Amino acid sequence: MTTATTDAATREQLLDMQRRMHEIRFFEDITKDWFSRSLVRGSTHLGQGQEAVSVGVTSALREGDTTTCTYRGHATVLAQGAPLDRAFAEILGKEQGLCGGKGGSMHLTDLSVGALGSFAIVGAHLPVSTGAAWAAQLLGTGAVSATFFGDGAANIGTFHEAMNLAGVWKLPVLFVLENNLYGEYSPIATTTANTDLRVRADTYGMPGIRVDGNDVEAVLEVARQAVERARAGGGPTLIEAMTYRQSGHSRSDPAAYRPPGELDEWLARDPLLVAARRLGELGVSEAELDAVRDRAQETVRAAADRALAWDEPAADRRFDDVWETR
Amino acid sequence: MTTATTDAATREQLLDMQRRMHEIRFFEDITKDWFSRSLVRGSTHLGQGQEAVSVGVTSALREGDTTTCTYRGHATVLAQGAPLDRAFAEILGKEQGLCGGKGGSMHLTDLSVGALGSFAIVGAHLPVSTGAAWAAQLLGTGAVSATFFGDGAANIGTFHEAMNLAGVWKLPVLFVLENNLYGEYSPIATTTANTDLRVRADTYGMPGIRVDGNDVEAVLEVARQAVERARAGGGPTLIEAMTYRQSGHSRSDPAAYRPPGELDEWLARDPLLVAARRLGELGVSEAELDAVRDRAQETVRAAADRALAWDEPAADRRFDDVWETR
Amino acid sequence: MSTDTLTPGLVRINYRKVIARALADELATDPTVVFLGEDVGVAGGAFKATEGLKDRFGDRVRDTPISEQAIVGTAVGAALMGLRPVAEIMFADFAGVCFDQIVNTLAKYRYTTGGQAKVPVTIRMSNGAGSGFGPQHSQAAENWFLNVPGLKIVVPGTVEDLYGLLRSAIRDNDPVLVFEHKNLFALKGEIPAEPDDSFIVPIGVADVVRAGDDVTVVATQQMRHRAVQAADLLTAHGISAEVIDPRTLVPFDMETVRASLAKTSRLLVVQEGPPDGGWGATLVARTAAENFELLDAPPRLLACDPTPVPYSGPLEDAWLPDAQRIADAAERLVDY
Amino acid sequence: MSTDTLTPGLVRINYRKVIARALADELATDPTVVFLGEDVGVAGGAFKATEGLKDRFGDRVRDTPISEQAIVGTAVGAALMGLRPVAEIMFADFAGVCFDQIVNTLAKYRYTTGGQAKVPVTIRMSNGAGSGFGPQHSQAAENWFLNVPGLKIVVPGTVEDLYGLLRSAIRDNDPVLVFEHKNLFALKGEIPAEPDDSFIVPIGVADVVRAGDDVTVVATQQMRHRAVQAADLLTAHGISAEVIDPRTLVPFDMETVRASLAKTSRLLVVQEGPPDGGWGATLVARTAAENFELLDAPPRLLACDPTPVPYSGPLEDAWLPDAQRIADAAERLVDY
Ligand SMILES: Cc1ncc(C[n+]2csc(CCOP(=O)(O)OP(=O)(O)O)c2C)c(N)n1
Ligand SMILES: Cc1ncc(C[n+]2csc(CCOP(=O)(O)OP(=O)(O)O)c2C)c(N)n1
Ligand SMILES: [Mg+2]
Ligand SMILES: [Mg+2]
Repeated sequence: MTTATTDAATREQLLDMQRRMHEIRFFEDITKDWFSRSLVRGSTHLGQGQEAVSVGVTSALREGDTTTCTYRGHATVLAQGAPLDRAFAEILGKEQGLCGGKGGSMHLTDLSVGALGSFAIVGAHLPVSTGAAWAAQLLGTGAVSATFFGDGAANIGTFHEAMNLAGVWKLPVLFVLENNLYGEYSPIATTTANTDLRVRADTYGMPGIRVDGNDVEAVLEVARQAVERARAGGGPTLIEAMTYRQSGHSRSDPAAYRPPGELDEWLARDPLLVAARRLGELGVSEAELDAVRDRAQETVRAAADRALAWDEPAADRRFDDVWETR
Repeated sequence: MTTATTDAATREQLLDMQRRMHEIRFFEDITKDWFSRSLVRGSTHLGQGQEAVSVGVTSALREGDTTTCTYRGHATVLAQGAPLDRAFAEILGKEQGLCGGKGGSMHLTDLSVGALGSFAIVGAHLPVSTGAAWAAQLLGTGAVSATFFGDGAANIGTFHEAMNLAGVWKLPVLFVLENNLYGEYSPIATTTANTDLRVRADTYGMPGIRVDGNDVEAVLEVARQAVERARAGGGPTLIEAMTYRQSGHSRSDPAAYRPPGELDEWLARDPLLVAARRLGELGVSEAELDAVRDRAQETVRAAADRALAWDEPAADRRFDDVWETR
Repeated sequence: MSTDTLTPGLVRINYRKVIARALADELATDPTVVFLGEDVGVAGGAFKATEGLKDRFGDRVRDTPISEQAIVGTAVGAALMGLRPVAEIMFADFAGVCFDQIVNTLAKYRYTTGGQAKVPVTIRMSNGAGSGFGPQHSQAAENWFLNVPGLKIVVPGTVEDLYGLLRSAIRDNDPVLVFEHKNLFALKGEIPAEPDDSFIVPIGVADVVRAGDDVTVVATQQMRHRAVQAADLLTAHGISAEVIDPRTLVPFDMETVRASLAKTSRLLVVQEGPPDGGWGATLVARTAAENFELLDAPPRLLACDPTPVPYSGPLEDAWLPDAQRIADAAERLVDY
Repeated sequence: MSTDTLTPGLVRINYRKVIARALADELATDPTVVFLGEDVGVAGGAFKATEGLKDRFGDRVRDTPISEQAIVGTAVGAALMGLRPVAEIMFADFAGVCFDQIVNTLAKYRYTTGGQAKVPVTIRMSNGAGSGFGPQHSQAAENWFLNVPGLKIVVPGTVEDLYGLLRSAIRDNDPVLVFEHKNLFALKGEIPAEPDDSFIVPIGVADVVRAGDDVTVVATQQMRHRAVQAADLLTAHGISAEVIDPRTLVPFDMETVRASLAKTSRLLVVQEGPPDGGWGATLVARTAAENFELLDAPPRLLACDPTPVPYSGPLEDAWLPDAQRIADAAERLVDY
């Protein structure tokens, strides 16, 4: 594991990352509540416990850089800068939702901030980020693409194809593997021949780095290095962030398959706690930390309230946006 | 490169393998001639120069073992024991063809000898061999599946999925990568991030062995080890056989993209020459070797003549074999 | 559909749970049946539709990596060696990922090999809209496979049909795609308490769900139930609708439809999914060509809108034809 | 089709070679156009249909690994960033391998994001039977995509249409699938010697290839040419057939067909590929529903047999409707 260095993030930056992690956590608390009360149909996939990966990586990005992510994508899309209220509204299927209510929880997208999309088909987004990176390379924009996916996704064909293509074309991509130890319910060792996923990077001619995915500073640091490499034309990097999904796979999953004690161990390493401890070392007081948290909660609640007040789309909006011209 | 040992094949076995390589070579000479004279429609893909891979690997198999291969599959299907005349007849689209003329050159199949199929979609057959191996594992037959594919196919999704599945289920599969340095026309380095394909085996938890694919004894030896491992429950092996496609990709390709001298170097290492030299060392006379070759030519010519004499299918045979019942 | 008082020898079970029963009955009957898919074993399936099978049948039930191409290809290979694999593709939308394996490998194997290969593979997939799963988890993907000879396609709309057709599919020597509509998961029905072959439903036979004289309404799965509701609405207007559930799309039971049209002379096909290229258009076209002289009104397809499936409730609800729209369309045909 | 004497300002070129011309003209016109695919660059394409582009346009033309999913996905990602990618899938049959990327990613991107995303991707694929390529290299795969809103689908049947529609496709802001029929590769036609926008063919506009009064024959690509031959045969029987080439399948130019039926009252659709789930059945169904009162005979679909494409010459020849069968079917409609 790479360890975080003091240089890697200033106190301010870490405080800011802590704020964003709190916002994402509260965002998903409310989402969870809505789903458990059947205020919303369909399914949702919470990433609580994994916030440091998205917040750390996107903190290494600059304007013009892009992300793609999965159905478990609230964190990435929010970390990349999508507005809380319109993200909530999308989950609620509201007209003001990021996607006008057409996509829902699994498809949060905000092109205006470079959040190119959340994908409900495992692995489908990896080549999309490859393509965004190809455009950056051709146009010489210096932009970098980060694509977030799970340990289970590492076994699907698109992973292989996108990694190889990015490797041979030396594309500016960060492949961010959020290794949370499980596919839906299957522990990684039952589905993956060699569970040391980082070594796969070798076969695609790129560096593979494993990092503590619950330590936002550590994630930021490896992401910065990968971004620098990518911008300099050095090609892609595989970042394997070790982390843990604190809830079940989706709304209906109690996660009974987890060995006893596992969750507790990881809760003790909750990214919010890790960052708080570090901030304490850097001289930030408990009171200051509480204030950050409370402000985040406030912000998120207000956003949720706005979203709840917005209208559902008129039924005939369903005909829009299929084709631009027809 | 693994070197061949004297123990690896008896003189008789090597002579027999040489005979089969000759037959395959002559088979493709005639096929090439038919296509160049437009006696046959569509396309064909010759594997001349690569015969030692199929002959070596199938010589390590026993009854009940199976193969799958590509559109460039004449060698594998014949080496596995399909009759020459009915293989010719299939290419000619005759009623007596292995597939009744429905498949053609790219689909030679003879289930009766365990040649499960030739596939025209790159990579599509790898999981089929995985499945045959799964059946063997479940039924406890001890059977082994060998699947032949190219260096280019190593970049497609099914390769990844099949290798990982075979690795994690410890299936008795030989993944035989015929590395002939090119996809259709693209040199491997232009399409493949890390051209050391053997190392991919690591990521799938299986051994990866590189072998001189033009040395039939060497191929037999590594195949035997892999087969033994597989039968004993040790799981799959990736065999990377380094070889060379002496003709172009398909009937219409003059292969102008090859650097000067490359073909000549490989012709000097033609598998028939390599085996002949070795047989000479083992005391087989020139005259004996010529006789093997001439008999092979005779056999193949007679088979071609039989095939040419057979009838084309009646047009309404096209309705058969879609469903068993309907 | 079933009544509230339980018939002796039968058990009441829902559409989701009957899946495990059908699978168990076939696994128990035929030792060559095997079952593979993502999280189908230890976890009992993403919808908990296959609970208990791993415990009972051990190695014959296998959890796979997230590798749909490998899942289908592995099923094909195992079938060639004498097994009868059932593969689960969790959502039918994911058939896109393994479309090549289904269409180019599985469907054509028998033909390409001139009849050498028998490939008794069953692929189970959950299809359909109405539950708020959004554009990539709600498709009526059965419409993707109609132009691909070599497959059989079944679309059970009741518990009894799902039980009986899934068992038929597994016994069939041809590849069969079984679409399980996830918006019917809670639907109840009755099946025998003990395995009983007389409850097997043959592939290729339609069900006349409700007899009628004025208009023939053909619909599957959730549309079948809405068609029955529409028939109730129509009764109030003095219109007698015959509702036919084909249950199998390939091969299609044209004879039952023809017999109905001989009475009604009017055809309304209600199809989930966009209109073009679906089984509804195919049925209308076949009817127009083969039974033109029976028709007193234009044969009509009522499908969903030509858009992806929207997520938001009001949009998705409007996208799916409801009983009122079905009744209106039928009434217009009768008034033609 | 073109004459033997060359019109001034035009060049004579075949269907295969016009592909590079159309691509070159768009690459030259618009610096955001890029082109990727297997062996399309240095080698000039598997069919030598893209020769010279790599030399002329350098990095904007890229050879890819054999990774169709990555090819399509990469095109989508590049499109999101402002490029206009053209992706080649060598044989349309291989669309099976990247079906998910086309159907679930590309087709739905705009919709799923509520109109945020514009995805001007063109996918070129060679389709069709008649050249002895066997079951996995001969399919009319355009029929796989009809039930997928969000795509446009063009099926040019002449050199001029291929040139004009391919250029339109690249300029279009929606995803367009362009099917190039490989059995037409040798067909000759005339296009402008210099790029000329007046030769661009709009998407969604049918072509009345031959005017007639007695029966409307709708056909694309090689079937269009056979339909014209059939029209010649019919003339000898005193039957005047109108031949319409829709050229675009989605969106479909119903208006041109309707106008023709207003004259002829008889519809014959000739479609390559198996009958079910294809554009032919869709057109027959739409016609039956929308133009029932115009019809004096059952609208008829003449398709290939419901089987995969067989390899052997006599089988494949019989599988594809020829001019005689088309003429016979048209005559039966006129005699109805
Ligand atoms: C192609 C495809 N197959 C299966 C699924 C169903 N599915 C959704 S999430 C998931 C598990 C993914 O695991 P992982 O990649 O580790 O990501 P995580 O959910 O743990 O974040 C599966 C199998 C899907 N959405 N797409
Ligand atoms: C999915 C798919 N993509 C592309 C092709 C076209 N194609 C046929 S052979 C070939 C090259 C394969 O190269 P390799 O795997 O090295 O095998 P080789 O032909 O050298 O034996 C390609 C691209 C195909 N048949 N299937
Ligand atoms: Mg995971
Ligand atoms: Mg090769």
